[in-house]
Amino acid sequence: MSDFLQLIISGLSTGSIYALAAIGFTLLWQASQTINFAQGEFVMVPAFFILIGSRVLGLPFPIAIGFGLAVAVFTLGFVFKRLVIQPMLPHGHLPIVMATIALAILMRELVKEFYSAEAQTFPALFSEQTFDVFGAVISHQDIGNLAVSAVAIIALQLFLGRTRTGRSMQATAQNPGVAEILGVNVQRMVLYTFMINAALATLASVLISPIYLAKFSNGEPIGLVAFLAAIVGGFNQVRGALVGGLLIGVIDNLSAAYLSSEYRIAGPMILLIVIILLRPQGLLGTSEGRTV
Amino acid sequence: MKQLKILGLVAILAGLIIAPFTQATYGTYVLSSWLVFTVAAMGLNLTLGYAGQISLAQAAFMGIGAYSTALMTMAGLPWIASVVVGMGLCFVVGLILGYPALRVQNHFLAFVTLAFTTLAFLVMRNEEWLTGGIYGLVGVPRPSVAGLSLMDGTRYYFFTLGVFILASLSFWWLVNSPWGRAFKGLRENPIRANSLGVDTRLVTLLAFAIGAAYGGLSGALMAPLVQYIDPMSFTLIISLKILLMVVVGGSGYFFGPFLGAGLVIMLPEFLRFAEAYYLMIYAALVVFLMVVCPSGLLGLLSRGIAAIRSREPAERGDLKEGAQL
Amino acid sequence: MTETVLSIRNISKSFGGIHAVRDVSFDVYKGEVLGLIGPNGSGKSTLFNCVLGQLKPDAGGVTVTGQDVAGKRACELSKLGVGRTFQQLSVFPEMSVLDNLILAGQEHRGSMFSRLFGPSDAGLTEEADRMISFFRLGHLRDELAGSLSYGQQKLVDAAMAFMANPALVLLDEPAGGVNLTMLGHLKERLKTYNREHETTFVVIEHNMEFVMSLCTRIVVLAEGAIIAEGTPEEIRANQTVIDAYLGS
Amino acid sequence: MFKTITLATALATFGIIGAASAETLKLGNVAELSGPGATVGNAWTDAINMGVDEINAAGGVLGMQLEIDTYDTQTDAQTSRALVQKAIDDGAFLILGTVYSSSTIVNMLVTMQQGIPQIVGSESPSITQKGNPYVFRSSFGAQKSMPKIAAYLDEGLGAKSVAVSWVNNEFGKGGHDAFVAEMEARGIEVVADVSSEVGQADFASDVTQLKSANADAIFVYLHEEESARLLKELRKQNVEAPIIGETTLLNQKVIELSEGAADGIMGHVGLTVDAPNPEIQAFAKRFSDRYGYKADHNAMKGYVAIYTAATAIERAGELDRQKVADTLHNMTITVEDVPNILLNVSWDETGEVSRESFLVEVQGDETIVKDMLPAN
Repeated sequence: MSDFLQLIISGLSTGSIYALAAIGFTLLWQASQTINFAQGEFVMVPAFFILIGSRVLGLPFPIAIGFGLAVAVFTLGFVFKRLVIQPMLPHGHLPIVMATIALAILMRELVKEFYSAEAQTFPALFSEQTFDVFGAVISHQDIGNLAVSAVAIIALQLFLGRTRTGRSMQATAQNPGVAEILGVNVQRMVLYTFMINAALATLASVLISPIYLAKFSNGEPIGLVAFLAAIVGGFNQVRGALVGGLLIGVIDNLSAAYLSSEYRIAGPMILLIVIILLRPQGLLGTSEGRTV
Repeated sequence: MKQLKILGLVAILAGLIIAPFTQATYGTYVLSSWLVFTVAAMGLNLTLGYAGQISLAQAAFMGIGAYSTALMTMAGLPWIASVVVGMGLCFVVGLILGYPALRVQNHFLAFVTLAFTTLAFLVMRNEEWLTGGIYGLVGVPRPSVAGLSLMDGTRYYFFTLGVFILASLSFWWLVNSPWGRAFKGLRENPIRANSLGVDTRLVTLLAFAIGAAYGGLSGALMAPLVQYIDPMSFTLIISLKILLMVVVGGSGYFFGPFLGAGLVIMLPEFLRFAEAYYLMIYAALVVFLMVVCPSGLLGLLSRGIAAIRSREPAERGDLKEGAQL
Repeated sequence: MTETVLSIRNISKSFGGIHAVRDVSFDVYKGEVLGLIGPNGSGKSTLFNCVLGQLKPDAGGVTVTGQDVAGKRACELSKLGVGRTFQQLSVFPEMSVLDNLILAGQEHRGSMFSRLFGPSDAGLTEEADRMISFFRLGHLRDELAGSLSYGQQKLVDAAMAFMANPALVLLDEPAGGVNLTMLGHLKERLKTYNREHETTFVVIEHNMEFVMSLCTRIVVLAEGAIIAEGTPEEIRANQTVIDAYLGS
Repeated sequence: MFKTITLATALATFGIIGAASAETLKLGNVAELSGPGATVGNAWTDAINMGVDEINAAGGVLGMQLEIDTYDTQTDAQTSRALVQKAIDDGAFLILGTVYSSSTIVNMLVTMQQGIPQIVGSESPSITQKGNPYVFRSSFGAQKSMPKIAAYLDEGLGAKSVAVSWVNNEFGKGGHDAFVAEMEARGIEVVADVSSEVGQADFASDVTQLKSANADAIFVYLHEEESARLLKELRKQNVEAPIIGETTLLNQKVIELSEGAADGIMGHVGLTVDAPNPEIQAFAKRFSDRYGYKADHNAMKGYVAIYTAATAIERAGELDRQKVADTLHNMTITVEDVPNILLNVSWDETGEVSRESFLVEVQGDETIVKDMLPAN
């Protein structure tokens, strides 16, 4: 029983970080029909921006985080949207898929060549102290991860639902043509979405790197899980990605423990196939607002 | 124009026949692996380029073909029998994998096929009794033709070239037959195609199954080439590599995969001077290509040709009439 | 003019509580050009989709040349001799006009396998060329369909519907978005085709001018039921129709 | 047309394949310079380059200067196969590498068919069990180290049960199978057998399983970063059982990355820069002076590999590959003869290595050598 609880709690803690990556992923899809195959690398890279800030530039850690966030929002948000995605938008999905795959390789290689090929330790925001709950060990980090993710997601929901800019962004996602007529600057809203994605990725990076260590090759598994979470939860719902992330975190743990550690990833993969075939809009998603 | 094309083809063929004699063993090996990957990319070009169904499962089909060949030829059965079984198996699995495509499209389909590739990898790695597990199968024999052993690299190259030419000719036949037109119809406008009597359900499944069979053939050629197969050769990365070949070359163009596979396999050679940076340069080139020309290199070429043609000051009365309509 | 091509019998269809079509029956005879008109929301599209087998009526049935269309997929319907055009542009943009037309006919030639091993054009080039010159598209034969103007693409769309020599062609707002010169050309070609081949047409259209001058008979729907039926002249003079359109 | 040009360029490129000049002896180093194995392959390569410079400074081999060509496998087995062929085409007399077992097992077919001696850094048992007369290790295979660990578990700890965490690839599977066989032989029960993926980040579930097995000891056979992640999670979930490992677990990198979680782990290492031997200490210093980072066992493997190659060619006395391979079989190199071989070492007829090894324990950030185990 305590094992089961332990698996659930650990799964929720990492799942909440997956959710952050998955949410950015769904936001990009909604705003510009971009499937970002480099999403995992978007989570991997900010940790190195922060490390550059703290180790190379000698900034105190909290300021280094701010520095990393700014660099990430500029490069992974602004530059990525303007120079890479925008020119390809009129040409459908495939070129974007290929370009983001190549971009993922490029980012990995850049980090490896210009920072380090080796894993790096990364300071934790929360203490690694633990306490017991019914035999399961919970660390402050677990709680912190869940709390930070929850706050970020709630803030995002409020921003999208309660502010003028947020509503304009939603209008853009649902129907860019109509939004344009209503006087929304569609391109700017799409740009904001890309920047929010970069910010969420940075947050995920800060939370995940103390546990996973910062390494150039970390993007691949994280990206894969983000896709899974987004699809399972529903591509057009922020809430969906949250539920998807938590669910994948837990199912991954359970399938490793109770199915077979050799077939571990099969659990989430089979779930993915079943969801796509039976409920392609995802568990919480509604039928696609925009059909292509 | 047509003579020029035929002349070009003859020149390429002559080049391919002479090539191994100018090469050290390594060069011949690289050329052979280009041929093998082109066959796989050709198959994906049918599924994706002609029929418009994205698939990230091509490496898994190569795996099915390669394991069939390895297991059967190591048990003493002839290569040709293993090809029939391998391709047949891929065809059937391709039909099954095509079913999701009847329900979902685009990225959903990409993820279903991605999941399939991952599951196939897990089976290849974990089912040691059948596949040799992570160690794979070592010592896959190369076939003999008419009593002539193909253990020598150059001989096997010619064998591969022969199979490759047969595969290309069948592919040419297929995409230029009414079936090819039906595949394109499915890609361009499935609803319209259906209303014109094209059984889009069947055509979708066939596009997957035939593409998969080409993947199987490619695997059947690869196992004896490398003489060793292991699950790591059939992972998602390899699927993405094949996808890259198709898209970079020009998806939906007959020669797209030929060019794309050539680039993906040979470019690291050309960029060797860049040493540790070559993968970086390579990735940057792909991003750049996709940004400036999403239809791939052949798309760029045909756009160039069209631009030159339209500059010809031909007297085209039809343009006036066209403008009027 | 007695052979029944399309027979609609007591069709009813409702969505939730709304009766989109109630108890509609009429026949369409060989060689007729029947116009199906009505204000927005009158049930035209629902009826149209029932004929195409895309919606299953709650009651009643549709037969084409005596065969039930219920549950038939679009490609099977095509084999029964039903051709159609689409409201929105519906060509194969990255294929030449010629290939568009050959594709429109090839599935009606031989079996799947005989086509694979038969000639590349399924023996349809001549016929496609005839169709191309019939619609005066000769100069565009080898152009990509997607590069044509809107009106030209509408012509290709119509030409495709005829390639399989259908007994019945359903035209879904053929005039929508087409400029005046082109509209005249389209109407004239459709009339000529109808005369030469005795092909039966059912036309859904908003453009009254177009419908009145093309059709030989008109059925008017309002709120899911037939409110009038007759020649264009009779309909033009019918007070109920005028009221329905103006709204009462 | 474009294709023809591409092809012509390709042909031209391959055409320029030079032969080694008379005064130099060309060796090929095929290693993991990029991809997941980059850390490992770079340490291996750096040490080889250092060794080559030292050997050349001392007059070379048979009076010839060594020239080393390095090829990057991208940690991909098929690429490594092609590159071993390329190295041979380029005129390499002997091949060094690869380190990853999954690559070695593929590319050693090429050297076998063409009779080229190859010295590898891989530890998967299967490599020397395939009857390949041209493949030689520079550190021993898992089947050689596992008996030493088993003896320690049995006699040193008195363990009756053990839980195993291993990485499910060529490297981990080989070690796992050899370990489990030893456990069976000694009657120690394997109560939890948990595999993980290369690059796996989340070890919560693995640790929960290891913990709930309540074994007398936990044996870890993972790559460096995964080891660090596992150790952190083991500490987090308050696992008390002794943690035992083989070479990689006791790597300096693991100690550094696990930020204190490695304290108290024990294990067996074939090669360690922390060994008190003066030769090893001298090597470690030269290496860190030159490259600015601390050498690990992969660097030591590379260093031993290049000195093995040089010594074998010197002893064969002529540039005859068959003769070099024959010399290497049943050869012994002592530290008295070649100080930079670091430890006395001998090869058997399969190319397997025998050498003394160490029992170490991590205390704080230090690796302490507790015992020297004789060669087996």
